[in-house]
Amino acid sequence: MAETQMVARHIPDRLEGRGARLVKSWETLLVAVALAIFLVNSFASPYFLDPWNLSDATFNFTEKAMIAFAMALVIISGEIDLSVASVIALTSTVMGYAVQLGFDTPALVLIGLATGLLCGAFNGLLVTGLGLPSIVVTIGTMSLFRGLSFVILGDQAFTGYPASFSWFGQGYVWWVFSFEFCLFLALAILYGVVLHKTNFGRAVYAIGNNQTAALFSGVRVGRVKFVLFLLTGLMAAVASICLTARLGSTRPSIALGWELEVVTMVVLGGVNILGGSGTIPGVVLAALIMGMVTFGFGLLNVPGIVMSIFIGLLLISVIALPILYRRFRGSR
Amino acid sequence: MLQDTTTSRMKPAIALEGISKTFPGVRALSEVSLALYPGSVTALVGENGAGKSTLVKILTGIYQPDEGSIRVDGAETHFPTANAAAKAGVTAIHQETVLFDELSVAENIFLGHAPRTRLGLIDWRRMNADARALLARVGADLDPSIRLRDLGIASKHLVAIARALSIDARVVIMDEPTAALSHKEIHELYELVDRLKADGKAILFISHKFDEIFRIADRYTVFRDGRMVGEGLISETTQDDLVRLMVGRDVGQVFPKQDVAIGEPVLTVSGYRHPTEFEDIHFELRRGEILGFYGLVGAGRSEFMQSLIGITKPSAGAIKLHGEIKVIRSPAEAIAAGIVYVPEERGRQGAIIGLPIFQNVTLPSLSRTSRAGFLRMAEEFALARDYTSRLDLRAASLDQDVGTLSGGNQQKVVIAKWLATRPKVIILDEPTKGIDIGSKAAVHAFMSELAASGLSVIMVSSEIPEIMGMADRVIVMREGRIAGRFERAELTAEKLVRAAAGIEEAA
Amino acid sequence: MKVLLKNREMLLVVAIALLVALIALRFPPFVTPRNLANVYNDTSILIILALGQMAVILTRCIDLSMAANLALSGMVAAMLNAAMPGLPIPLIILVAMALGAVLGAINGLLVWKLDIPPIVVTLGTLTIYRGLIFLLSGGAWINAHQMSDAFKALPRTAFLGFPLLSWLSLVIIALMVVVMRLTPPGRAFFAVGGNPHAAVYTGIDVGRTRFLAYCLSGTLAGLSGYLWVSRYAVAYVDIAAGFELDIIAACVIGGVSIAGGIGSVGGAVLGALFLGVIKNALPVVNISPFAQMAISGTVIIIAVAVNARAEKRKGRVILRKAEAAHG
Amino acid sequence: ETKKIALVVKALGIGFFEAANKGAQEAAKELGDVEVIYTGPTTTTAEGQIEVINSLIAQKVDAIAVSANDTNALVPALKKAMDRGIKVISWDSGVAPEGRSMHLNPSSNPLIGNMIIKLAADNLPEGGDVAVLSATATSTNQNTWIAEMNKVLPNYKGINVVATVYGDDLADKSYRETQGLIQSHPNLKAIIAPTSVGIVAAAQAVTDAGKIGQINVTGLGLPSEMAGHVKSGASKSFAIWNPIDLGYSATMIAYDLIGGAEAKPGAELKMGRMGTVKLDDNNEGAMADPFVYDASNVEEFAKIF
Ligand SMILES: Nc1ncnc2c1ncn2[C@@H]1O[C@H](COP(=O)(O)OP(=O)(O)OP(=O)(O)O)[C@@H](O)[C@H]1O
Ligand SMILES: Nc1ncnc2c1ncn2[C@@H]1O[C@H](COP(=O)(O)OP(=O)(O)OP(=O)(O)O)[C@@H](O)[C@H]1O
Ligand SMILES: [Mg+2]
Ligand SMILES: [Mg+2]
Repeated sequence: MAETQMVARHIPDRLEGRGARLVKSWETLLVAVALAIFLVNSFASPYFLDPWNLSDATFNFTEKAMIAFAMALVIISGEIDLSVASVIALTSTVMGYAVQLGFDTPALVLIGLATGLLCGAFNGLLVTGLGLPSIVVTIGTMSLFRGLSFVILGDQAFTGYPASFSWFGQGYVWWVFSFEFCLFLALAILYGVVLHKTNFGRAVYAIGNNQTAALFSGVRVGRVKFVLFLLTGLMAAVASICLTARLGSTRPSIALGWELEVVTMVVLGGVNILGGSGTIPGVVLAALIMGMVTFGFGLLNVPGIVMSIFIGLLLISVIALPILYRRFRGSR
Repeated sequence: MLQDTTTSRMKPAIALEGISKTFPGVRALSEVSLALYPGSVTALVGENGAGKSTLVKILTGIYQPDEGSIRVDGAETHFPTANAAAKAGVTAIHQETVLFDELSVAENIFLGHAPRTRLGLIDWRRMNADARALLARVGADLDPSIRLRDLGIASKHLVAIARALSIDARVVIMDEPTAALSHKEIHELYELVDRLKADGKAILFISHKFDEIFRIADRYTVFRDGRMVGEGLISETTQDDLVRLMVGRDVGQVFPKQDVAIGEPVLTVSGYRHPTEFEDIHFELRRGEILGFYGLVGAGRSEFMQSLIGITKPSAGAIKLHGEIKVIRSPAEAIAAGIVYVPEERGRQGAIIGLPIFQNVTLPSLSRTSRAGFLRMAEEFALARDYTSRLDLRAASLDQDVGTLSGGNQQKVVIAKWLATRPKVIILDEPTKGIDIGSKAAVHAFMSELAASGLSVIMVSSEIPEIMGMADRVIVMREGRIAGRFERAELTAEKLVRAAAGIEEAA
Repeated sequence: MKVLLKNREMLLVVAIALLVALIALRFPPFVTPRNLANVYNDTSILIILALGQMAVILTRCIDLSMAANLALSGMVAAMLNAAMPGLPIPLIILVAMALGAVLGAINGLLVWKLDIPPIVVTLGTLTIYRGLIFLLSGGAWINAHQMSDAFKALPRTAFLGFPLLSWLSLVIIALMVVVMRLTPPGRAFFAVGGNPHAAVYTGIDVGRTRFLAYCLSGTLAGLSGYLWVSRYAVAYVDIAAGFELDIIAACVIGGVSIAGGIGSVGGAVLGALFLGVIKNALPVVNISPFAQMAISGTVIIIAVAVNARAEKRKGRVILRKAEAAHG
Repeated sequence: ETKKIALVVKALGIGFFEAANKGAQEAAKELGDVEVIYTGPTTTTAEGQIEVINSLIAQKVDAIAVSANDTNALVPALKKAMDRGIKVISWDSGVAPEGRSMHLNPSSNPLIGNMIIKLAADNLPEGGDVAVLSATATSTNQNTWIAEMNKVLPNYKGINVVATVYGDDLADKSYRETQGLIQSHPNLKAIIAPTSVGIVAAAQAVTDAGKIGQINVTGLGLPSEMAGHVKSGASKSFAIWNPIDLGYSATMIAYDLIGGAEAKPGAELKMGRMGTVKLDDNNEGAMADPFVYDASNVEEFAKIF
């Protein structure tokens, strides 16, 4: 009876085709920026287009990008983890300590990953268990984790990592493709699938857009967030293994200031810092862009701080551009 | 002197001409004209998403129209900000309460136009005194210096009304002002409207409740799909005429309750209590039954319902589902057990603004549309299409952000989301709050069908006609306790009101 | 007592008093009035900066570029002084404040006009402002001997027994109390952060209010730039690097809610003092310098946890009986 | 064709290294066919230096002369450089032997260790408490000098080293650490800061605390930065080698290696106007003795570096 009033109006699934959506997407903008930088670099320095040089250059971003993947998920869920660089330091310190006790490579890796997970769990507990704002919690643990590493190491350094360990930071899988770069690619695909193709990824978006409604909808908000913090801890540990292996030594000041670079990478990749949106391809592109910028400037011997001006400008302008464009179009 | 009720000879206090407003993908208003007259109440009615609130926002300087003009006393003006509108004497009580939890009541009333000392600094003492006077005018006995967050929802609404009156206005707009108020407060509001009218204010009154429109309005204007489709004097129209104008067709029975054979007990709740929110709650819900929960706003119904799905933790009590004891610690477990809750606060608890419609609908059902934890978009679209079309959703596409829908259409998405989980027990908390009459009928019909198909329904409602029309049985709550139980046969409005307000049965 | 502990400011006062008492047990000279005055003086710059940051955080924004702004303004002040030693100091201070205000205004404009999230804007300008110092100075340091005596003397000059730096911070605290409590923009900071959506309906321009907050924080950062450079008698690219986190930590410890809308001048000042006491006390009580960082981290976490407990709203009381028990 | 020699410093913008660059440029002019690339990270981190070294490898420079932020961390990167035919030496702050062909110490470490404690002791005939203000806890050269100083400490009767604190080569942190020292050690007679940043900050803190005459600040500093403090009496004397000479010598040695000289124990490498340097068993050599500055000569050198 009432059925008659409910004549279904047809609602199409989507208004725009896949192509139209792709053209308008953030990633397209990033691809354009990346291509431009690639071209400029190729013209600016004769050394740029050399496979080995490019391969060396990947080390400028691979470790940071690994963390950026997990960080992207955390930021999409509406939280942030500023302690990642300090987790690197603490993980590296604990591994260095384990070396002194005579552990070998496989054990070192396990110990490293476990330390990262513990740090992540600590952040996760404070954020989800006690309900504290993550930005503040991780500012605190940022000091705490690196501080612990200072307590353990003081003015010393841990060295003497086993030769096999150095493969993680210096080894090559095939030709110019280093272990780190291959790991970076593998993780990019893994995180891309997790975020875009699984229920877990959908839950991350739902939480980032409306945490309360997600909870009411049966998303286990606390558990998902906890897992996300575990993941950043874990990825920081992976990055720490690579970095430690690359440097062959541990100082408490290792990876100082990386947290802001990682966040910059994520945001440049189009992840909304307020949560709710963003993609892994965007983060991958941002990592490539930042790597190419630092390498290109490096070839011209431009001081790092001048590169950072450029990254800063790039960050603001890449975000401002679509806004300005929309406004410009809207005004006519 | 006699009050002049025929406004035709008077000059409008404010007049809108040819106003259009387009949002991305939606033409909210097209070439709308409206005039408000001093000393007269104009009711604005229309389905959800007809553009009523958009018009209010244009009148108060929050949105800018794309086309058209606003004339105040015949002179063309425009309102670039809310301040400009206030200066021109336009004030509004908005549909959402837009207040500041952390600020004091007085400041909430005077923020932006606080009394100043000679040095130009804020004069707190005068502000508090003035606030007290205004609160008295709207019948709220509140201390102006307490923080707003310590107030109940109804009191907050009274503060919003006081704020609107703090501006010396000639035009007063009220967008569904009674939605959050209880019986007594609603009547005080009617009196206030009468007084404002007597003071010569031009009033625009938006409501989905026809009884109140016919109680206080002099004129009416009807919107449909962003257009003005009719206006005139209330005294010359009927409810049926208005409804027909609104939806462009006849609406059948508003409360189409089917007779359903009530089956075995499905859900048994016993000894539920919480230290501060509710206590001693027990009842049984049977198959095919619609159990109404009536009470005044703030009676604790929502809190109790949320404890059933594991949001608030009860300190004691047990649930039996089909005779088996179930422990539910989270909404996820509730959904798995087949108990779902359609929340009352749509914006905060229901819709996930920022996600597309189809993802909203499938969120609690992902385990069904996915395989081994991997999403399958085609299944998701199919599920979303199925349930949204049953509720007659109006949207441009299923890929559209729910945030771009009108309130009523958002509510449909939220209901679709819960139905898609194929629950055994569905708890609907104020399912038709702020929904237009057409959609309301659809929701009621659907509820009735759900019961007929063997579902058990709990319906929380503060509207007596809805409770009387739909419920097989009614439980009345007051201050966190059950204050009365009624079978359908013995229901009267008076009994409900007495139980809810705690008035003893006249001996 | 219970009432006292409910008030966040009182809680902090008690915590600071306990902390000082604890330090006094190990090192009595710490509590001499002279030394406490020194600790205050040493914390003055942090207090000034925390007040600026508080205004910004209240509006639901954040200013990560404050320390970079300080460094740039300080460098410009020092370079001006080195180039033209005759320039009157008040003029230099004005220039530093004006430059700080401009840098703050840039943040504010980007947030206001382009709607870029504040954390992104200030993350970007943080690196840009630091880079500008490098471009401006070529990386060179300005050392004590290049600065005029008057330039270095101002914050140290004693007035009624206390250095001008301390007095200046007191004046700024007083001004901020007036601004935050008694002026419309001050109240607007609370409103915009508390409920930006509602602020629009109230006729408050959310963007402009945020812009004002950034200008305020920028001006205070500029002032602090001069103070820092003259007090430590050196200017180089990296001064106050990482200090932005100390500033935010001070606010957080002082109960300024990172979600906006909640906070007070007293809280921010006490939060800064709490950090100041710890920073000054650790070296004197002979705690290994390597433990300092871990301790400040722990303090921040505990402070947030305590503040969150205080902020956590008790559920609405519906039951009559329960209400009576609570009242 | 011109040879490219990269002078990699701990961080750009530090006066000491800017002066070293002057020396390197002087050497380049003298040699004629050398281009000096003066570079470094902007903060004193090993990771920053590695990025810089990677881009130098990519540019195929002929030699890298580095003052390291970390003894060990640079080794893999520098090894790679050597593998690709680049000559690598370290100077000022050294790299572990596997990562370089030789290391040029500005002076011999034992001499410096002795010098800094002697400067303090000479002004304390009756002995007394002294404290050390170092740079970062990880700086190689600081730690070596302090260790050398502690070795010869027994020779100086009555001198007690009561504390070692770290100012991280940050002016403000050094300042605050000095304040802490002054408070916690009321009998402090001297502060030894073997770092150009620390010594200035310490002198400033002593001045501000009104302790001129009671506490003598000494250590290693640049005349231009310390002139004022010597004049005020906060520092009676301090020492430093000439950074211009150091940069000059590093460049000359790198050039010598490019030209085919071999760095092995006992070898003598040419340093232009500075003569030659003889390598020890670790392939390390010392340039010259540190030079002491006091009220009598500081003004004159302040004009130079
Ligand atoms: N900010 C906005 N962005 C995009 N679309 C909007 C926005 N505000 C309103 N709309 C759209 O404009 C139309 C009119 O909405 P409006 O809120 O005015 O309806 P209403 O008549 O008040 O409905 P209700 O009775 O449900 O409150 C709807 O289709 C709505 O989706
Ligand atoms: N002081 C308050 N501050 C904010 N929200 C409030 C307050 N009081 C009540 N509310 C909101 O109003 C709603 C009604 O409260 P409650 O659930 O206790 O009563 P109810 O009987 O369910 O009332 P309703 O008729 O609105 O469903 C709740 O959703 C609650 O979030
Ligand atoms: Mg509306
Ligand atoms: Mg309710």
